[in-house]
Amino acid sequence: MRSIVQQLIHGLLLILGVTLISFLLMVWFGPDQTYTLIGKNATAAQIAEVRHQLGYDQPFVRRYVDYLTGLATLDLGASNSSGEQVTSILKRTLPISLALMLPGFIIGNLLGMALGLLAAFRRGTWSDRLITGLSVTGMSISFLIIIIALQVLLSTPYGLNLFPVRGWQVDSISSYLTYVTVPTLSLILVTLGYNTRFYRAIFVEESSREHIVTARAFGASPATLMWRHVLKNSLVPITTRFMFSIPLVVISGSLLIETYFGIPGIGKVSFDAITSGDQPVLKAVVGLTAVLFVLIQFVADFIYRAVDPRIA
Amino acid sequence: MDGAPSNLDPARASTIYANFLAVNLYDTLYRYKYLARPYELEPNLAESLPQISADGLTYTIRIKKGVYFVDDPAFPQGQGRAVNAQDFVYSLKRHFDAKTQSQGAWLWQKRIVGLDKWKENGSNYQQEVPGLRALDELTIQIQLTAPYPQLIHTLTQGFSAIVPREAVAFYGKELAVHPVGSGPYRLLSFNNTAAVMERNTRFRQEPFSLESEGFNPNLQSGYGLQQLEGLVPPFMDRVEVEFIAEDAARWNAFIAGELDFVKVPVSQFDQVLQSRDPPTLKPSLASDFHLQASLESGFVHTDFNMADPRIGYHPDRVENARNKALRCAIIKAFDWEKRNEIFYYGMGQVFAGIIPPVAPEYDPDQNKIAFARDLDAARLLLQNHGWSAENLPELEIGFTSSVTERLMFEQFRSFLAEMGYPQDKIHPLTFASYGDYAQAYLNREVMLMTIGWTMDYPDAENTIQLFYGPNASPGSNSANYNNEEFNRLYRASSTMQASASRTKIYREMNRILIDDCATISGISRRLILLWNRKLALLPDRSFLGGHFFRFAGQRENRQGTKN
Amino acid sequence: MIIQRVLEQSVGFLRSDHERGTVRDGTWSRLKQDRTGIIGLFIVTVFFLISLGVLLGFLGQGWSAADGGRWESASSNHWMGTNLLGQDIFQRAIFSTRTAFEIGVIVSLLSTLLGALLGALAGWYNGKPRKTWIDGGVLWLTGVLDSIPFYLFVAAVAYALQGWPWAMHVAMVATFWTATARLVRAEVMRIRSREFVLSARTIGLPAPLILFRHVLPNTLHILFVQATIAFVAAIKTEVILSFLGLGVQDSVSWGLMLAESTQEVLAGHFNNFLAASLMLFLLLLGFNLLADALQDAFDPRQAAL
Amino acid sequence: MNKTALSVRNLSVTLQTGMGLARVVDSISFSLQEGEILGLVGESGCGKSITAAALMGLIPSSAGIVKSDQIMLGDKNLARLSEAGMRRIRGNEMSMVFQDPLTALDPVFSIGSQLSMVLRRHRGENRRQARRSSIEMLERAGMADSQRIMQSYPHQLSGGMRQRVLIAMAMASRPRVLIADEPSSSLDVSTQARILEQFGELGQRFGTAILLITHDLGVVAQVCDRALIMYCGRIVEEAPVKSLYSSPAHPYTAGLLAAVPRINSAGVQRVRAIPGLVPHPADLPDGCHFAGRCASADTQCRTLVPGIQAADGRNSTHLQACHHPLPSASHED
Repeated sequence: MRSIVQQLIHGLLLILGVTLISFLLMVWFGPDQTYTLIGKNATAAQIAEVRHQLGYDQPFVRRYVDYLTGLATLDLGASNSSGEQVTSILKRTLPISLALMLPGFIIGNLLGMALGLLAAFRRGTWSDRLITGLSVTGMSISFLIIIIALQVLLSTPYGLNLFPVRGWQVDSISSYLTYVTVPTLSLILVTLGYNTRFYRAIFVEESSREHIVTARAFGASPATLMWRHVLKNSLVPITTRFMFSIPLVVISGSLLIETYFGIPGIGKVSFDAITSGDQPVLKAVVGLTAVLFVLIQFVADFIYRAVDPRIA
Repeated sequence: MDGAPSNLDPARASTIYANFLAVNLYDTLYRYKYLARPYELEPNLAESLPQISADGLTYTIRIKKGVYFVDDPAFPQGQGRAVNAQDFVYSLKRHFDAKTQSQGAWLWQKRIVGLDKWKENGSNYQQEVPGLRALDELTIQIQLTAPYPQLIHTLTQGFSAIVPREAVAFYGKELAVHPVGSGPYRLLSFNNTAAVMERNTRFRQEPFSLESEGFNPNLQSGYGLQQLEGLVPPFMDRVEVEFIAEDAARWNAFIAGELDFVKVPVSQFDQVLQSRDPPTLKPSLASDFHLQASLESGFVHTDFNMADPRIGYHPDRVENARNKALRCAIIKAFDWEKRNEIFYYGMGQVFAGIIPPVAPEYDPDQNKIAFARDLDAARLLLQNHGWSAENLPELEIGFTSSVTERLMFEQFRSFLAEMGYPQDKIHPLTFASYGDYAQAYLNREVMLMTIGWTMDYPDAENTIQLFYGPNASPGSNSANYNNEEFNRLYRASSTMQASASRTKIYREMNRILIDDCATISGISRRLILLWNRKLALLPDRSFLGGHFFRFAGQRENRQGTKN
Repeated sequence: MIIQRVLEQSVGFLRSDHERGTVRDGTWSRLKQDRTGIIGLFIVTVFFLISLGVLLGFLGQGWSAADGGRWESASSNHWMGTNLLGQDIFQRAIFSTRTAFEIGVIVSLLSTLLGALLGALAGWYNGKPRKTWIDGGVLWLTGVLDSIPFYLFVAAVAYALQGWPWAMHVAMVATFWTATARLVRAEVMRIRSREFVLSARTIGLPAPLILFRHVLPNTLHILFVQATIAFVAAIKTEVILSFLGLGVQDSVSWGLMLAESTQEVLAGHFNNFLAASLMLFLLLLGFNLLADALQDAFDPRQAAL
Repeated sequence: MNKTALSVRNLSVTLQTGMGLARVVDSISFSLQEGEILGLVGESGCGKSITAAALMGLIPSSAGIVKSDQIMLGDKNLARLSEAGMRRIRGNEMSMVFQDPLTALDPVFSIGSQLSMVLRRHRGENRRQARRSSIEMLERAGMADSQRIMQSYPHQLSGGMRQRVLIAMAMASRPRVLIADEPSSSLDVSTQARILEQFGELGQRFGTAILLITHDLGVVAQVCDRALIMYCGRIVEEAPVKSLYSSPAHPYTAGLLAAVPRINSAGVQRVRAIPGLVPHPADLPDGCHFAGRCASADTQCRTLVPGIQAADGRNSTHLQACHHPLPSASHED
């Protein structure tokens, strides 16, 4: 009970910090949208007018507090550039980002786990060396390179020319597949190296524990060792990685993929919001990410307790 | 389309992209004829061209009867009601209501009697504006403070499109994504990558007539336009507009057959063109596509910030002269030919000054020396005014950091380097977003700024005002150029109707500006448009704007077109 | 003089300290045995020499001269052809090595130092049983920074520091230090309970002295590895930022070249892309291999697994 | 009752170490009688634990090579057995107790499940049966509230408790042979004593033969019937505990004994440590590996490997491997 209260406080402090820092960066020092909103031949008076409507003339504290209250009451306001309600923007874009990123994210992790398990299991053999070698290679290729290469290879006349170059005109499973394939592949390729490596390290660590030897000494089969003892003991680090990369993948990862492939997801929206200084959108995205993080911490903590008796 | 509108509210339709859609979703009083070149005005929602009083101050316009807004929840029982004169009055007033965040108000500022005053009094729509009244259901009357020959042109733009007050009341800010108009199309869906429009079934029935649209059989046959004669626009049931800013991506989408109409990115010109002059298509494409190469209705120029004593006006007469020499040298060192070759595939049109080729007042036989490169002359100028590698000022060249802008900067730097300007004295002043760039130069903080200007109407007044002293920043005169003679001539010409004598004045102003070396100018980019031969269409990216959508027909029965 | 003796003793403890994970003679020999590690080291050294050559003005000086035609293909005077402006792609790729090292060194150095400092303070003043505000503060800050979407944060910083050429560096340092801090904190907490530290404390040596003379040196192994990792991350991030137009301002970099290439490849001009991505890949590979080797060398137990 | 439970012929283990191949166990042979407790004694690093691992077949082929003429467990020759076959042996006919009870149990499974897992594996019992018999076992191992222990997780038990659990686990399927690798060295003295007693009882009750691996001659004296002295992978002396203590034949054994502090009429004796260090298994000296540290070593010792033989003047089961064995103590008095 006490720990839950502590967590709540901790979570609130976190949200406070995230919002404060990002508010400072993205709003206070962030780009000024006034000049994209004024028309040709604007007069000083009109400029002042726009600034006032954007609330730029308010003092820092006032604006920050408004932000927090807005966040707390889920009243996120409307985009400055399009005038669309931020909530409806999120409703529109978030599903797209999820549909876009989740397949790659999940496949990437599962594949990484599988390879990591294989490598850990065949520790020291050629297959282990091959896998680790490949993962290092993978880690050394820039995201951008992978995207460009895949696009050229899969979506242009210079390559197989199988998929649309960009965009997101999804109205059916088939169209979904055609649009999601290349981004998903890039995402997998980009993360696979890191995942494999990470999971291998964990499995190796766990499978080299004393109690594994004991289990063997009591006749446990390799399968039992891996699936029962190693996997269950690895659950904590695995959940941690899995859970905490969700928000980052959905925002940071989608940001690049979506700007490159021109997909109207949360990532593109928030990047456009940065470049155009569309603060209501920015504030919403960042604020909600922070909240998401806190929630995830709760869930993760819950899972820890479930899988590891030592965490009371 | 090569860019995305952020906003479909006509009052904020400042980009050509927004304008493109606005004029299809909303009605404007006037438009330009589909086919007539040079451009001719044609009544759109208006019944006929306005009656203008002798003193040129009073415009009386009647609008067509029985025009309806599209059905929308904004209206009682969701029934679109008839459009009336009050709607126009209201729509123009909106620009003078701070809440609207209008980007087009400048077109009518201080032009219409009482309108600015109305704003000062708090934009109360109950209040009448003496200069902007609806005489009856269908009659509009506009009173000008001074003759404003360009007024009727402004009434062709998306800015002047007619918005029902119910929609504003109903959607508020969200009007930007829920357009409610009386245009040929209505919106199905809109986001930052695509807009889908369908035929507005209640759009007024006006059969298409080649003759009245100014059809020119010699030049415009072969596009299948004739077969549309007598049919009722809009011919398309459904139009999808995809916003693809990235050139290569847009082109590949087109090649992949995802688009029927595209603006060819410069990087693809050599893949597309058989010959540059006259522009002809590669045979492989010619079988499927039509080509049209036209100049943009605007130009790109790089201004010196005249308010900056390091390069512009200087209180001290000698220094002032030296700065001018420096500017002129830089202009002479600028290799327009190469710029054009590299970035516009040699197909842009370079010209001297600020009257671009598309403007009726353009002087086709102006002397080419004014923009020919002459390094020796440039070096000599520097020498004579005591400029040397040591004492040349640090140059800061502003641009928004995109790949192309950066390359342009590097090229510019190499031009100056060839003149002997030390490379390490030329710095980029990059801005991550256009907003910040604009903010900087509108606050006169940028030494050299490159600006693209899209003309609002076919009248060089629209570009000349860019250097009218009183328009200095934050006005559109971002060079902060200020020349008494120039200003006097501008004032004189501003109230004149188009005429040979006015053209003469325009050209005189152009000469003054060139002599003062206030701007490195300029080039009008060539737009190469490709569209599927299945379409019966003759597109236009300049003044006609999106108005041509309604005339896009198809030669075979094939639903929908993508742009 | 008694103090004197005990002090020697405590330093003696330090010398005789053979806990795993401290820099010691064995490291180098183990490193030498690691073939891939040597390869990595070799690659990195080569690139470093290149960047040195650029810095001293032997190499890649012609990176900005636009003396070729547009998109010339490889030839004797343009080894990797030219870009849109007719600039020599090979020269640009070479010159970019310097840019990469500039960014990599600055970012990895600063972020690692910052991480070490804050991490060490947090770990030292973690002060069981009662926590101190220092530890709490550092933990909070790392938590906060880690929960802001990375690119969003970096982009935001880059914007906030408009046009300032170091914006990118600041942004990266501000985010990269947290990982190091966490590790160092843990390590310091481990070390501070070891007897040589205890003895040093019992004789009342000033905390800072102990921390920086005796404790931090024992975290060097972490710092080395983290530095290499930060280096890799920095270079990779530069690429993305340059693509987004927030990266290198007044120079050329592989990121910028790749950004250029995004528009060219689809038109069938691959030189920019190939040159940049090849160099980038090799350097990153070198560093990753080196990082692994270091990790193993410092941490034989893990390596043995 | 004098049936042989386990007999080992020429068991050798070669491992890949940082300094190259090392023969850490060098063709050792010994046998183990039912109900007997045999001590395997030596300094750390002499190959005791490796021997144990090798017997259990726990040394992965990637780590090292295990060779032997035969390892007879009853009538089965483990040397010829496949991995799958070994799995059926491990924890069943031959099981093992480890040094550190803290890490030897899987932290994320309850004691109960870990115990019954073994039973279900080897005795094919279902959940309920396995659970019941586990409880029995814990009680037999002298643990009062076995119910609670079944549900509790390793980290909730004391070291001694855990070790008892492990022993219970090891005895679960009444093995012929139990290998105990330093079972008590990580425990405090009193627990140690109790654990060792437990071994004694087990030996008696089930006739299980126990191979007790330790570095502590005190422990050996306390519980073992016979002892093997191991040095650098070789067995240097094998004898009944009495005879070994009364008159060690190998100088190394003597050295070990001398290093054990004991109190007798003459009061506290000063401990004499063996000079020098144990050589690294990768570069062992030729001949007798102990020669380097031996006072009476000569050229023969440095060249010729001493064979194991009866130590003269002592009972026939006392064997030793030294060119210059110490005179039997019995002659002197």
